[in-house]
Amino acid sequence: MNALSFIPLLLALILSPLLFGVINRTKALFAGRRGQPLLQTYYDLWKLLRKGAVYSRTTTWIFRAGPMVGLAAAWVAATLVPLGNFPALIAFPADFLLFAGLLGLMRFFTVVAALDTGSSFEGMGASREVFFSALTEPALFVVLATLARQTGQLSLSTMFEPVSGADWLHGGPVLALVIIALMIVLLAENARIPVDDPNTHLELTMIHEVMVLDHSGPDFAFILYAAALKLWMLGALVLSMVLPSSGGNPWLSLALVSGGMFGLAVVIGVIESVMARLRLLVVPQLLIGAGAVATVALILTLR
Amino acid sequence: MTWLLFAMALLLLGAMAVLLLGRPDRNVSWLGAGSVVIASVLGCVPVIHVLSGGSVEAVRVPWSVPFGEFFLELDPLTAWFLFPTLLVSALSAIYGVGYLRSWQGRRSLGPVWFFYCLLVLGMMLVLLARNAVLFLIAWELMALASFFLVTFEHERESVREAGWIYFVATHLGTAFLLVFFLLTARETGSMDFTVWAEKGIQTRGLADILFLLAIVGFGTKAGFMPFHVWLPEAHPAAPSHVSALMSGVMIKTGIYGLLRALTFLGAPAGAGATAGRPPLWWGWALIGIGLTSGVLGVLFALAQHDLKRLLAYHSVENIGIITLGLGTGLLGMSTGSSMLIVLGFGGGLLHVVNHALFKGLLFLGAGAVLHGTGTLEIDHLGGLLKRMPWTAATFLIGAVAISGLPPLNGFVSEFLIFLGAFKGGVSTGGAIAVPLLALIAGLALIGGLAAACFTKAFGIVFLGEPRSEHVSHAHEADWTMRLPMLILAAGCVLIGLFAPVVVGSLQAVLENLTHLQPAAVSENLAAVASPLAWVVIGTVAFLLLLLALILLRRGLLAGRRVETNVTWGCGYAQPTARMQYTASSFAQPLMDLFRPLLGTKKKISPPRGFFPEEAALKTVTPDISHEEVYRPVFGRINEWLSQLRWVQHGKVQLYVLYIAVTLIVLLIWELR
Amino acid sequence: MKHEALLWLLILVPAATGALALLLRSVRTILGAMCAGVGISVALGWYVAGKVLMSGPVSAGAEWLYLDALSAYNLGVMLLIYGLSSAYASVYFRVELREGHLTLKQARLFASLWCGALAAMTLVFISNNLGIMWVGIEATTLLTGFLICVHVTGESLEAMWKYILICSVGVAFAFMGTLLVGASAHGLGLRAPEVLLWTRLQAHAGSLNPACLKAAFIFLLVGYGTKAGLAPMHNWLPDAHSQAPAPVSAIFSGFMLNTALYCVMRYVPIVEAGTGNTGWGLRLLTGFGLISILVAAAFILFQHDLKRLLAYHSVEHIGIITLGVGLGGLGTFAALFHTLNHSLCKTLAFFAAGRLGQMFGTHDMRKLAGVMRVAPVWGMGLFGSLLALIGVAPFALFMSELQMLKAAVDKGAILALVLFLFGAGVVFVGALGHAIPLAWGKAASTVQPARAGTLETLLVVVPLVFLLVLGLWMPGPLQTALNAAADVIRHVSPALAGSPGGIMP
Amino acid sequence: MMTDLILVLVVLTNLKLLGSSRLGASIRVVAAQGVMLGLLPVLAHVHELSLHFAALAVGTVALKGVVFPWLLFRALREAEVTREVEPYVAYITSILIGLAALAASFWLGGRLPVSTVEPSSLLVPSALFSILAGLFLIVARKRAVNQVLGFLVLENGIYTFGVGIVAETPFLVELGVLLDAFVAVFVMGIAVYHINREFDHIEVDRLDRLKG
Repeated sequence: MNALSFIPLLLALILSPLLFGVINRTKALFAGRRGQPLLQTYYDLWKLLRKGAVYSRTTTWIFRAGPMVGLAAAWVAATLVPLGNFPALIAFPADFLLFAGLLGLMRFFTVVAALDTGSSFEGMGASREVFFSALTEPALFVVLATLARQTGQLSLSTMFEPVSGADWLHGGPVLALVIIALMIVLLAENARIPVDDPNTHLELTMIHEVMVLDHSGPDFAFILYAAALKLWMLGALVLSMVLPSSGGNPWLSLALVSGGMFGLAVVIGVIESVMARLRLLVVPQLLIGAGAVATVALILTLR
Repeated sequence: MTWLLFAMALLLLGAMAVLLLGRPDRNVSWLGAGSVVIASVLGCVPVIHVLSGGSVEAVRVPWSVPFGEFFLELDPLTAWFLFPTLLVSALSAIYGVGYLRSWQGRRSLGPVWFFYCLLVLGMMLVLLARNAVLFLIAWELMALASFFLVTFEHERESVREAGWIYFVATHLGTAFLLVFFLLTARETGSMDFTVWAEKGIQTRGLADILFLLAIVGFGTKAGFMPFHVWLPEAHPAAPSHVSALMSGVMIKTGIYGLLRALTFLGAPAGAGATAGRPPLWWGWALIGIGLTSGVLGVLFALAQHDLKRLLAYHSVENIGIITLGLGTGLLGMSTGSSMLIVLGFGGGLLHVVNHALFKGLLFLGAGAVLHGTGTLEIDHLGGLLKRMPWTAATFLIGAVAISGLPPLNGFVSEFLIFLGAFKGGVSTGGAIAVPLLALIAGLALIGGLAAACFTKAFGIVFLGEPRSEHVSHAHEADWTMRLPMLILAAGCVLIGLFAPVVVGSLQAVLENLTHLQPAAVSENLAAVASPLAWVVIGTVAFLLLLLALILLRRGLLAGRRVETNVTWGCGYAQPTARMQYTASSFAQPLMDLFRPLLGTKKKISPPRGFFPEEAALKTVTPDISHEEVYRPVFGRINEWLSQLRWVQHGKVQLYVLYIAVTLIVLLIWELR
Repeated sequence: MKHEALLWLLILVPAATGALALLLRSVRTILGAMCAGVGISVALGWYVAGKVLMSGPVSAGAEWLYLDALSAYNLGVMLLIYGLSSAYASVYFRVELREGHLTLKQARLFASLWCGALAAMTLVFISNNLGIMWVGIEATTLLTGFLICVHVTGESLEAMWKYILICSVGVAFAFMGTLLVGASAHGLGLRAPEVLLWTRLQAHAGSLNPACLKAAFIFLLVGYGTKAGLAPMHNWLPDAHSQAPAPVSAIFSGFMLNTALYCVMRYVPIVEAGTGNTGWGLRLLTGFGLISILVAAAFILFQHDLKRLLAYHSVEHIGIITLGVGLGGLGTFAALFHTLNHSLCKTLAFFAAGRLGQMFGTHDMRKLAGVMRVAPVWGMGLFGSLLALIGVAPFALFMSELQMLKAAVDKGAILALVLFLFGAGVVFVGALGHAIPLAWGKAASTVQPARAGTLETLLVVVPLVFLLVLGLWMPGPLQTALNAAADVIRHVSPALAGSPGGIMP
Repeated sequence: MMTDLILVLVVLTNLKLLGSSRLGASIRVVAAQGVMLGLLPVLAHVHELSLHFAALAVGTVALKGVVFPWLLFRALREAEVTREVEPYVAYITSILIGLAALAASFWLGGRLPVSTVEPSSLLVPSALFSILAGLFLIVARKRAVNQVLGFLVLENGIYTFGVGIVAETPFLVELGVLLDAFVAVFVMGIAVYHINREFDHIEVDRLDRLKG
């Protein structure tokens, strides 16, 4: 591995919080507001890290462990994710299993931490979280299987290489479907509209936000940062497929990816501005739909 | 081998001793447990020797029973299953000492330890036997002993019912095995497993029939859907250390039997030559069974309100996962792809061990909860972590492991199966790819649901506020019960951390099972060991980062104001325990989604009036195959046979008439 | 030679004891004398049987008495059962006496009939003349008829009436069959006294008249089958068993049925040879065996009376034995082995049922529950024997049934295999459903537990251990004995006889 | 010649039994049948009349002709019944069935290649017919006495058969038969007596407490 292979990791670690800023800006613009500064997330993190913490008497060490496990897992996962032309720091056959596993671990501990508070709201959020993730998990794996079949590769870095026009020519529909499915997975996993609304603070409607209600101070900072990383990672996967290949020129590709990521953030922002959050009962249909789309893609690869 | 013989002799002696000694109970417990532990230690010596590439050991003693021969053999396959058996047996035995203490005085503990020793002995014999008659005897001994253990608390109606269902199921399964063995014996003209393995079954049609017989016969013991009905009944009924033993290792004898059977059906021998290759549909069948058992198993687990019932259904799920591995391996056999064979069988075999570890751990944990609180109703528990920290910690490890999450052992075995499925699914054509891709999607779903189920189990039982009085007087288990849980938890972690090494240890058993060239096996194992090495690196990195974060957090919070308060409840000053989310409400969304599959019955009495006095919601999820398959079938047979009642309705004239008619009909028929 | 004397003694001793019992004045002495007499004949019988099994057949009284491996084996088992049952009878009736249910008259009646029945059954086994053999069966029927109603009640009378009537009809058929066998030998130039000697017929079996022989065998099968309790001629059996006192039920199931079945076995080689070894007779046996198994299974499912349940188990197991003989080859061996196992097991079961019945005052399994707690020893006896009866390993019955299945598979009799397994499965489900509550259910509070004495404990433990040992290890002598006996039925020439080649793989 | 005559008479008596409702009459008919059968061997073996046959004849006549009727009449007196009330099968039907059975017996007799001492084509069929008739009486009648009679007729049939092929059946066995028949009837008589005392009726169809 050379110096370049650290780029995706570094970008992820440094730039991921910026995504929230961009998204919020976009939404603000749509709403005709000035909106919060782009770097708001960084300010928040900094502020939270300097604060003390309040804990519920009900909670135990699980509650405190949750955020840290989540962040650690996110960090390790970040080393597996390629970015555009940059392969990931670590790449090995079926590394996506570890990737998915780490995200799962993150979720597991977020959920138990939420249950640790004994609050009905957080229980509700936890319940929904596991519900939706149980549905996104197969979708994600079918997507992976499709790509693996399409590219004959078994590592994120090689499966999600930028696609050339040729690929679009001979596998266009497959790629399109995969991207759609993956996009839905991304929105669901990161609790964005149309699955979840990170802005409202009406607990009953929320999933991710409500699970972390009781966290405060550094713990909450960890959570926030981990969430940003997760968004970045899945984003990076989607992006890597849509980006055109940049004949090996590092600077060009650097520009491409950083531009691309924020483009993606803008897209998300747009989606959130133009769409409303789906009713909870409809969400499963959306997620199963994602799985179905992915399956169609898979079947296309089978013929 | 001598070690093993010693071990078995010791078990027999121990059994007799506890039976004769009878009282005082305390010593009986120690005597029984002691003999099991020592026997296991003795037994482990040759097992490890064989697994580490030592030569296969055998002992043949003539046995004065028609067609019987006391023929034991310790080959790697046997050793692979024997290891977890011995380990879990010993640990459960230690646990049992503490667990059974509450019955001291109320009940003579002699019998329970007697049958415990016999059960362990039976399992050892089943794994070692190479003579059909000996195998069957051991198989039945195992069933009988476990039956008496399941019915330990026979004062309770439900326990008696469970015992009945269990014994009936296992015995009917044995009926299929009898036919399987006898047909094979007829074909090969011998009762000797080694001969069977050499000759194999050449006629295809017969092999297919035998395959099906083996699936039903061994599948009943292993708990394939829909032959699993006895599991959710028997495991909750049995004392927890017995549940751990049964669920952890006894049901694996079914898997072992299936593998052994495959070696007779000329399947593994044909991995190289096209001649003895199994037909594709065998692999399809196993993967189908695996998916059904896995998905339905975890769904029903999610629907349960009783902790041990939930765990029992998870055994069905994990047996499903193991079967997926075997199915992948069989597909490999059919296509002669050593990669699929190694990864499939390897993953399945490894999951056998892993499941033994974490399911044993979880059942022991459940036992500790029952022991401490006196209930297993998940919705009556909560906040136990504060009162039972050790149990909670180990249970958490078990929960993460069974959800197949890194860095623990569950992830490793599923990694193998997934990898095999991906490699196969990527490279090959439809006939192979389709089942493998289905496997991928299914296993992913299973994983997600399992995580959901165990966040529920752990979260509701151990976290939050106590939901009932039961918890208030809860107490942590004593060391005899804690130690085994700790050891098992350590096992889960270690296998996770030393995954590549562990995978390497599959070499011997895979060669023995699949008759592949050692080279073929080792290179495929190497091909999976290297990614696992990366996984381990990632794991280590994860742990280091975690440590760093812990230090960071401590540093940050040092000297700052860290206050404690009640959980923020949107304005409720005092959130009562009643307001918490319950297991049922936690699982409700998934349950609603899968209602068609589960057939959950709801009984709702909604709140009425302005000041509702009371409201209630009750959901029960009866086992689908029990309700839809067995009950109707048994009922049908029953009423069909009761048509015969009139035959014996008291009139002597009629009886004489039967005789006369029989005579005349026969005469006319035979002399016509 | 002295075997002659012994053979005569075998009949005389019990007969004499029976007569003696009528003269004695106290119940205890009567029971004592009875046990003593039975004990002596057991000793004698085992000695002779042992001799025969070691060193070939013996005969006496101008060949009218004859003991070969088959009869010796059956005689041995019968005496074993009789010995156990007599010991048990003394226990059982002492209790009756204590509770004042037993008068001197009844005791005398019982003891004399009991010994008389023994004499009659012995006659069946040691007589070479098929006619005399038949006389023995008939005598058994009539003597045991009264044993059913030692206590005269409506039910016991009804049972006795049905038993006498049905069995007399059956036995009459058996005689018809015997005559036909004689007729089939017409023209062989056998002198009148010889014509019914089994050994003679056996020697000339090849040249008997087939059609006549077939008719004869049908009559014999239906006739003796009635006595043996083969469905559909079994209907007297549950009534008689449920009404007779426990010791009597024990010998009914324990060996009277097998005695009748033995008579059928006697004819099998002759009929097979006479009908040109086409397996004609064996097919009939297989059919009756399967029907009995299935019918018994049906009735076991919905049975409430413990002793009736056991009776239907007898029907099932007699069916299994018949099936084994019908399968031939290894099946014959297994059938004879099963005879021993079943007799032991069923005797124990009836012992337990009897004592528990005395404690609970009923045989209704809806009231008879939790025996393991009320009376651990007898409870264990009952539960253990029930488990053994439904074929749970490692009891011996599992072994013999396993061998029988192997015989069926090797013979390719798949239909028989399937039906057998189905029947056995139904029996298992049904009987286990009865056995579990019986053992552990909630016992009525009115029942007073009774401590079991040493003798009673022995009566439970010995048979159980026996069954267990036989299930895990078959002694060499037993195996040779079984082979020798089986060879008589399989009609293997003396050269081969007794060689283990018959069954070992 | 004489044999045939007797056999025909036996057949007729059987039919009479099927048709009669009076128990007393039935008993007498059976007695008569017994006497005839007692004479049968003598007549069958006129040429080589031996002590054996004489004894057999005497014994038979004594038992079947005297003792059994006496026992049965005693039982009747005990039970104070004189007639069979509404049997399962009406008398006319019984006779028709009897005729059918007769035909069947002839068919079967033809099938059975039994060579009788005195070649009488009637012997085997009439024997079989007696057996069937006896069975029919047991099955179709309600009074215990009638069933004893049925059993006797059945025994008579077998006896007839035995006599027919007497050359092959040793003397001892025949005595055994007689003895058994005697004891059987004796036992049944006692049973009837007991039953009557216990239930004050001897209607067998009401003995159906034990079932299932």
